[in-house]
Amino acid sequence: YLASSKILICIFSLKCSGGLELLCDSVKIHSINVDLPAEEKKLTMKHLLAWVRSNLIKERPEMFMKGDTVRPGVLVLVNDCDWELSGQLDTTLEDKDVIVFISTLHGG
Amino acid sequence: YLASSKILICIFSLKCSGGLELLCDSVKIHSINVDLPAEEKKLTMKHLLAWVRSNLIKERPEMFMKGDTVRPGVLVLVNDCDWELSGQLDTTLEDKDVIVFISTLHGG
Amino acid sequence: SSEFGHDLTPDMIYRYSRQLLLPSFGVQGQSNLLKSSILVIGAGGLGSPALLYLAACGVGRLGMVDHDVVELNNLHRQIIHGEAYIGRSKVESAAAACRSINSTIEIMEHREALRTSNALEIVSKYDIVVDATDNAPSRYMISDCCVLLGKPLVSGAALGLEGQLAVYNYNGGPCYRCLFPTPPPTTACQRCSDSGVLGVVPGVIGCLQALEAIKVASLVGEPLSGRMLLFDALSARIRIVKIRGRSSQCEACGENATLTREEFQHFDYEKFTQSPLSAAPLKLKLL
Amino acid sequence: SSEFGHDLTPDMIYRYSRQLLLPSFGVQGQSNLLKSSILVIGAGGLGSPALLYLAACGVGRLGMVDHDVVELNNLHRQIIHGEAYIGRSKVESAAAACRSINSTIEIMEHREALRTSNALEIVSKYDIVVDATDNAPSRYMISDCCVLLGKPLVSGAALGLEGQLAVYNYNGGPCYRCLFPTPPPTTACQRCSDSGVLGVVPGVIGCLQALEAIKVASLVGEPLSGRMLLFDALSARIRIVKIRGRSSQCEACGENATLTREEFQHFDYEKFTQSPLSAAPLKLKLL
Ligand SMILES: [Zn+2]
Ligand SMILES: [Zn+2]
Repeated sequence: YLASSKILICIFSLKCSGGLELLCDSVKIHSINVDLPAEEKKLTMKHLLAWVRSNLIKERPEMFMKGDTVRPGVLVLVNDCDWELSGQLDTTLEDKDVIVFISTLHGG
Repeated sequence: YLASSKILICIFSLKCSGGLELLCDSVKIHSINVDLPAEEKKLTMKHLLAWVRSNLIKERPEMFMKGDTVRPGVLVLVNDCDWELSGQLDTTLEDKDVIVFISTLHGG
Repeated sequence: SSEFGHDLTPDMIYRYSRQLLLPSFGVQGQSNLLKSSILVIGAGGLGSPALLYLAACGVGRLGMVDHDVVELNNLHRQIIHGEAYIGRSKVESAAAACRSINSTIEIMEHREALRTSNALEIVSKYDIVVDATDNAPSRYMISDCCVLLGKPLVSGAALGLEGQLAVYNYNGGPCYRCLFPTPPPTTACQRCSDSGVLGVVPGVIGCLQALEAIKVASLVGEPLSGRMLLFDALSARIRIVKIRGRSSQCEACGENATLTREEFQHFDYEKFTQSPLSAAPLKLKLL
Repeated sequence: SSEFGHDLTPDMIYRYSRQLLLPSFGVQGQSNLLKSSILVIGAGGLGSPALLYLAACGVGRLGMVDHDVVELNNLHRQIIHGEAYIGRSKVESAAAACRSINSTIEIMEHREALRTSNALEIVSKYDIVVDATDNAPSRYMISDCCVLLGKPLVSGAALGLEGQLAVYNYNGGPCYRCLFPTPPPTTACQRCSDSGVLGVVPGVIGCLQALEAIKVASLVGEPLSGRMLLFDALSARIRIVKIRGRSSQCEACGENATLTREEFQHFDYEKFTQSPLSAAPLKLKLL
């Protein structure tokens, strides 16, 4: 099985909220390599979020996460589809999958 | 080698110009199966255009083609890239490639 | 003139001729539009282009709600208002602009804030609602109101250099609460008056809101229901993504939803979202 | 007020405060915008929102060219014009609307058709050109003129329920002729006056043209150069695709290009495209 997966991450509308500075310079797609926990066969969204939390978030994790999932008001898209349609935290990921995090906007 | 390739075709802005009625009800992506000439190893844009001309165009082919290529004012995109960047008629196609034909608009 | 299969007068035929010529819109689309009524909530950055295009294209009855007055620092993006209206009601200003473009449609002015006490009465007068507000409690309140009254909701948002657009509560699709059952923490919420916005960004989203409202009203095309448009102005990137369907657990529209008109009128949306319905004063320190 | 590192007056700071607050735009972006000049060619469906947003956001000098007069059948999409201006110059009407929104910028009126005889002189007065015209010969003429003068060109088009957008001749990118060296056959060309257009479609594209012009003028973000945006209103789909770079064979901008100002002034764009610069009368048979 894969020891590491190349995942593409794209952050929309979360830039100004802080906490994701590494990814925050633009909404361009960032390519990251995520190491798989040794005992696991597949990379899931649960692993990816844990990985993002420990590797990318420098401060104020509450702007992005709550418990082991994303905070209210953040939508997660796996290959342009709402993760509610693919099993949320249990969604399994493959090489080159594109994950988008969007924070809902209220401005007008 | 493949005897037939599944190609996705999308037509933008050519609908009202006639000649492509089969594809013209909307810009949704249409899936077609293109048979490969028996002596060839790969499907190219040249084959695809010839196939479109004989299988899809019912009337006024001059609205879409000129000689063995597209008429002036039509852009061809292979997987969202201008075919000038991939070799025009010599571009080789693979299963699930998305081909977009766009006619330039002048209105305003 | 029923012998021609339509109710358009010669003046209307001339005014809307370019839309009538369109095979996929045509006389039927225009007739549907002229019989429809649309309410735009908020006459600001999103509401400006939405109202202008809805008035111009021939929506039969166009309503607008806003309690605000025009300020100089609105004008960089709220193109429906001119300098001459500074200090006057945004609805008065927007209505005058819409009438000057199209005097043949009915324009309804609601110069008041939309609140739980008046929302049901105002919204019930229209077929379609356009949410062009700028804060979280309004968005939940408007969505709940549309669910209670069965009205499709065209929801847009813009902040900074980004925008979002979706059609809710349409044809069995999700409502705003299906997507966002829990309000975000207040620290994650920003509005234009706090954080800034490039003027043309709500312009793009407001035009797209008008388009979606026109499609729903005229019964032409596929509205953006079950999908969401994400716009990034800086890099000129647009994504249209698939979102979840109606949630059976949704407290507003789900199978066991208990939301009633009575409850709605007493629900405290500001407390629910921990965020005020009206904007805080601006803190800008350049001088 | 150079001690603050900018030339903005307190009135400007208040008017543009929401743009100044934006970290990625800010004082520098606004200063660049205020020092820039933009010419919009065509005050019709695309030009209406483009002009309103460019005036509102604070472009220092905003020019407009059009020889046409306002007609009732323009008003469904040309939201800068009101009924009171029917029969009067589009430029006069558009300039009045822009001034009413922002009296602090310079507005230049060119009440004439853009032709090879006046294009070089008019275009040379501006930093950036927005092509908001509606016909093929104008598009080739404007592109060639921009190549000769080294001006970036923000080109938009809309017809029916579709729109297109690209930035040409910018930063080493392609010009319009690199993409379309040969004009299409005349049977394949249509314009709004012949084929119809849903009013809000040029609205969306015109807003996006304003946005791209603002990005080029303020030196903020990535303009849509070497890319093209394709918009389908009916299905709410948008594609942004990669197009070819500058062509070494291009007759206008290529390595061996021979285009000179002298030749340009005598080039017959109507003959080249076999298409007239002004619109044919409308044939609409609903009655
Ligand atoms: Zn719901
Ligand atoms: Zn060129």
